[in-house]
Amino acid sequence: MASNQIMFILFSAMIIVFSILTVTSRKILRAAVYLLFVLVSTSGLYFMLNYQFLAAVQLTLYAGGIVVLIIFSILLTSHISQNFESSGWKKNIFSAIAALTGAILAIITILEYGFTASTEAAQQVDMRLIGKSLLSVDYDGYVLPFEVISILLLAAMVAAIVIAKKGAPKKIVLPKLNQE
Amino acid sequence: MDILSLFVLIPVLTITAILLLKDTRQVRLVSAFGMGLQLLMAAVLVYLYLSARHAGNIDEMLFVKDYLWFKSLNIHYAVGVDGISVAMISLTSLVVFAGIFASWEVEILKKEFFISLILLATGVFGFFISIDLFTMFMFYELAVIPMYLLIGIWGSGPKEYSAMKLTLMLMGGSALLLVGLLGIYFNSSPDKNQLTFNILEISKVVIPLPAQRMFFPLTFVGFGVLGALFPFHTWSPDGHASAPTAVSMLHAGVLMKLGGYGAFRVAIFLMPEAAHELSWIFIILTSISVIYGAFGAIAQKDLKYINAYSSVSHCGLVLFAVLMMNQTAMTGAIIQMISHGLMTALFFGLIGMVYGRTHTRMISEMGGLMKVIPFLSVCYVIAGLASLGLPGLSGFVAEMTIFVGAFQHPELFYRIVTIIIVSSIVITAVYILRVIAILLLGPTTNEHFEHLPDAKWFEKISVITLIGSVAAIGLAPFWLSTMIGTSMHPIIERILALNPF
Amino acid sequence: MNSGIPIQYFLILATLMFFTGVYGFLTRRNLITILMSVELILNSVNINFLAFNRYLYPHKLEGMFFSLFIIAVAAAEAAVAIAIIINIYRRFATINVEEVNEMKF
Amino acid sequence: MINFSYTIWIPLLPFLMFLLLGLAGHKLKPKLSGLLGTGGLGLITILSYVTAFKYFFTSEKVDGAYQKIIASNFTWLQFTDKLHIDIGVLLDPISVMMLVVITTVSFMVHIYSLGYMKGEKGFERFFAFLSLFSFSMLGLVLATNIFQMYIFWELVGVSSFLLIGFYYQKPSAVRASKKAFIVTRFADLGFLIGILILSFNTKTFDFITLTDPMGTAIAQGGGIAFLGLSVMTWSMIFVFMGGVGKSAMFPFHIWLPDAMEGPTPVSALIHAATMVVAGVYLVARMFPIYALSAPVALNVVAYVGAFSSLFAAVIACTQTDIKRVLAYSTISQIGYMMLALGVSGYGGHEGLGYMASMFHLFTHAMFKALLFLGAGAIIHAVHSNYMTEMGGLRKYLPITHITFLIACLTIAGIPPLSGFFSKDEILAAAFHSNKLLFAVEYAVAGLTAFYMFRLYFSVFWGKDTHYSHEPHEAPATMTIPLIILAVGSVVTGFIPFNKLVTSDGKIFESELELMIAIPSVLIGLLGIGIAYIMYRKESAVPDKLAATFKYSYKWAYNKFYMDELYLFITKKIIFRYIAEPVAWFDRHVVDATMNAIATVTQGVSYRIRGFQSGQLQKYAFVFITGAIMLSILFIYLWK
Repeated sequence: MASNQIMFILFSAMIIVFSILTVTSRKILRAAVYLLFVLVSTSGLYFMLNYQFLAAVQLTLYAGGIVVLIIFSILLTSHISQNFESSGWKKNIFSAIAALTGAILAIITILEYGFTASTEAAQQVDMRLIGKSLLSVDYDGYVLPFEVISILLLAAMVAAIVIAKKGAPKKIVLPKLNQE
Repeated sequence: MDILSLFVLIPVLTITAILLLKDTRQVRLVSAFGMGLQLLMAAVLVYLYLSARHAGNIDEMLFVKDYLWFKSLNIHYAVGVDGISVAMISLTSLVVFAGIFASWEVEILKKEFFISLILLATGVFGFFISIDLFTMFMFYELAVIPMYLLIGIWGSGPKEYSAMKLTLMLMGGSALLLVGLLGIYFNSSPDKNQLTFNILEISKVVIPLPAQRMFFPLTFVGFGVLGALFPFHTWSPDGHASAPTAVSMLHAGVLMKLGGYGAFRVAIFLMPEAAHELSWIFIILTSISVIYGAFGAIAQKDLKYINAYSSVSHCGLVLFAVLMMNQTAMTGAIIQMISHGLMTALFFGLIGMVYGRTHTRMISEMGGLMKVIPFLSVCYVIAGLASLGLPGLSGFVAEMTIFVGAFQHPELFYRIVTIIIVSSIVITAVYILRVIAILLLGPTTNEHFEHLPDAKWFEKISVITLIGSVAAIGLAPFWLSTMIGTSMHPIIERILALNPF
Repeated sequence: MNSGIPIQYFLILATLMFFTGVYGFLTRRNLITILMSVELILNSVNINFLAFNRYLYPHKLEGMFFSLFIIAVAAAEAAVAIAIIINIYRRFATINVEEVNEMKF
Repeated sequence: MINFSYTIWIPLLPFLMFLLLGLAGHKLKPKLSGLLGTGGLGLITILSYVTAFKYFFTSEKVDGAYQKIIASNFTWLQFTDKLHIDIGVLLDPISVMMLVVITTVSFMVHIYSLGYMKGEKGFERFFAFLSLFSFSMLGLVLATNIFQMYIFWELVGVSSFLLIGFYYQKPSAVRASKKAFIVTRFADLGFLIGILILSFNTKTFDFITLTDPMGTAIAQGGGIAFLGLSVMTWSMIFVFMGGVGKSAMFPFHIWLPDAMEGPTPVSALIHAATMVVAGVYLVARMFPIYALSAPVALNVVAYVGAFSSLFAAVIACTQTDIKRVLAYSTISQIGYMMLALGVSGYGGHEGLGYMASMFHLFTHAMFKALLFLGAGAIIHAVHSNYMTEMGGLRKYLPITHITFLIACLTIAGIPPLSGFFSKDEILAAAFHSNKLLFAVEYAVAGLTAFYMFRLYFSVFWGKDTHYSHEPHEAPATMTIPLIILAVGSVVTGFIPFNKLVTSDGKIFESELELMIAIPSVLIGLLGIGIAYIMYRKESAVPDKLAATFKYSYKWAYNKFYMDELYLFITKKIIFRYIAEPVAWFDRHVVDATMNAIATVTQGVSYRIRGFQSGQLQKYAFVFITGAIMLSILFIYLWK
């Protein structure tokens, strides 16, 4: 068994175990930490796939940024020690069945499909190439999505401020449906 | 710019002008001006049409203009008129013109009222000039929708209920109609060429009989709902009773004619075989409409209800005549549409004016109005006499053309039904005279009515326009009958050529 | 680095992660944990993209860039979602999704 | 060939007068509008006389027969190639005769009305309506085709409606006008159906083509049978139905007595002399078809006429309203005319009945108009319609008295007054054809003399009644027409109708048949005698008789309850059991079905709105399950 296979098994095991823990843990802060583990393990997978830049982004943005954001919001909205009341067993079982069915279906499909690995030479992904592609207007260029995403981020920032801005929430009067 | 598109353009420009106005008092003047221009255009159109015909132009449709609109579905904005559409356009411009004056004293939301009213008129004009099924349908919908607002906002009585009912039933009809029209479209080219919505092109091909059997009833009933075909007529009494005066006038006078015209121009013209095969069903339904509507009118107590049922009866006659599928009866159907349009607009206009004075429409609460408001009463009597088919007024011409035409049908069944239909003239006389006797004649029952003012100038304009037209058709029917008849001729030829019965 | 590991392994891993996220989305009541489930789902999709890119089209970069943009969108989404969650918390004093149900008939 | 094209002005002039008076009448002085109307009518009276003179004495005859002349004609409305309504003027003996009758009586009535209606509100309206009526009636008689006749038939109906309801604030007048219109309208329905059947089979409306004895219409029409009778018979029966309605024959007679609510000159013009004989004119117009192609229909005409004349005469004996007596007498006399047509044959001496009928129409117009105008003068003086409130008026109204007496003698058939001649011809025609009908008419002649002199004696003789104010003779505008008409009643009997108006246009010989004439005069005298005994002086005889024949008197007095029967049919059956159920059905079945569809839709949507629970996770669950299901469906099941 090659070392990379061992690493893959390790990362996979971490991802699966911590994912399950994330969605089942009764303590919310723990769930957030489990999520962090999942994200870090994922970035490990990216390294394995030779996408170092993306792995770095994953670590900084996801693990560093989003998880911290989530933890902040948890602190703002709940007590750390607060246990979740467990949701109804019916709901859990049906959701589990749905998820399992979906998973089995997808796995069967994956296994049935014959993937033929490409024989082309792999392109070396270095920072220069990424930078050029992002700012290129050629066939392989991504300047339009790049710009769009920048506007999106700006909009998200503005929106986040506006939505979360303090101010007396307006009482919304719902129109009563006319029964007759 | 072609002359026909002006008929859509002028109302649209009028609406724009109204929108730009600041002073709401000028709204009605602008509307009256716009619709007066429209009336003038109608006169010009009649003149141009007749002179073109006189010059020997024997095309089926004149002034045809065709602009491609949606290429992928081959939808065109295509307009063209023959004598029938010219007649209907003249009717519409007369009624709209009279309607503007009848609603001279709308109190609330003047601007919006006139905009909706003219929008409705736009739809009607567009419908009559279109020769593309899709454009036709679009204008049809455009005419139906403003009705909801007009009744729902400016109406009286249970107006929300009536507006909702009317709109829903007409929309239901539209749904059937849309299926029918699409059915025609997808069968418009049996040899798999380009499909088309153009009526003239479709009329040149024979739609396969199974498709006709399926889509003829849909199309006919779809238009029939608007033409108050039994049993889809119940929107009519409630809708008319709640609608404001001008809207009743336009609705009964013009909008209901869309049903008859569409049934004739689309259902029968494009699918004559199925029409011939299935006509007996609809003949029975329309004869029920005629007799039943008349009897229904006898028992009513509200003036508008009486007139609404009378409209059911008269519009039933239109559909009945259309189904007879011979030249005389179909010509009669068109004359009946015009005659009934003018007459019923006159009726509703007068009812509105009486209601504006007495504040009741219950005939039992009124009496002896002849002495108090002689002008309106005399006009009401004239309208009544026109409605019961007095010679010299338009109703007689229309009814007789229908009766004589229908009775020429070679099959005995149709002739017997015609005799049953003819008996409606007596029932009509009964309910018309009942109203006149109770409402206008006899002693004045209520002392509050002793000092009612008679018609004002704008009311007189409205009423005289309509009475003048009714009398003109009644006294000299030959030009109208000839104009319609010559246009009817190629249509009948085609129906008979496809369908030798 | 990835020799000897068939593509199916990555895909199955991503599938399992995806449906774990789905399960979480369906069962957790706390809006923040729901958000976390969504992050799981997004991550699994990223893994898919990268695996496909690496194994099937190694000479191209589409998968990578797609992932990159997904991460950026996820960041934006998280920011807005958290803002909404905080707002909901102020409005309803809870972030239990079952109690936030005014958008009904 | 003489040019008759000016005759189009005969109907047109009153029409213009109607438009003038109708539109601008309220701006003119009442007197001026009255004079305008009268003057216009005077003009066309002259025109008519000229036309009559030219037609009968100077127009050329072909084969010894008067020709039918189309003086003018234009197409008014085209139906098909062959069927079209024309408006035109057809001159033949009967239409020219009717011209004379109508214009004479109408002119007299116009003059009379100048006095009678003086000071009434709506004076100009009255003259406008009179002009409208004259126009319609003239158009009717001059019609060149059956559809033109139908048009004017409707128009006279409506002018009659307008004139009966002239006092529109009087409920009884309103009711009467409504009744008249609806009853005749119902009969017109039959007329229209008859026209439709006729035109379907003959493909023409034109009178000349239709009534040509050698023509195709008559030849082919008898062939096709339906329910045992030929199509032509059916159509003629239907057409006759129109005549029954307009001429107030049984069973459509009920509107005529009520129509007396109108002003008296109107009753004289429309409901005695002209409009009500339109039915007779119609049958006469279509006579060749009746006689040659539809003898069954002609029999129907005869029996309806005979029954109506008897029926009405019996009722007339019991009525107390003088105008109603005259109305029933009109029905009875028109019955005579119908009967005469019914027993007539076509051509030569066979056509005696036809000639007699037209003769009687002519004389009847004179004396009945006279009677009504006389009655008008009486009512004008006494302000009452009831003969129980009158008596001894001969002292106050000398001119009216004399002229009324002449009219009564005329209608009773006393020689040498005109009624004697015409009635005698009718009796002779009936005698040669059908003895039963002859016997009926014989009895009716006696009854007529009786009820007319009952009226005469109780009004002018009888008890001396005290009047609240002294009755006075009418003004000259009213008495002059009386005198002219009285002269007419005397002299018209000597007009040789057998040389002028005959069924086939040719002259035939007829002479007074003494065997029939003498008994008819005797029975007339008998009737007068009985009336003299009973009503000359106040006497108890009538009451005793009434008491003896209590039930039959009561039935006759109540007009055999025909009105009640009709009321029952219209109010109860049509209104209560058809119209109201239809209205109910419409609201509660048809409309309710539509509303039910709406209600069901609404109910269903209330039921299913629970799906929209607001539970985010439920939506997500449904979405994911759905997506998985669809995947399974498309991957494994939908191959």
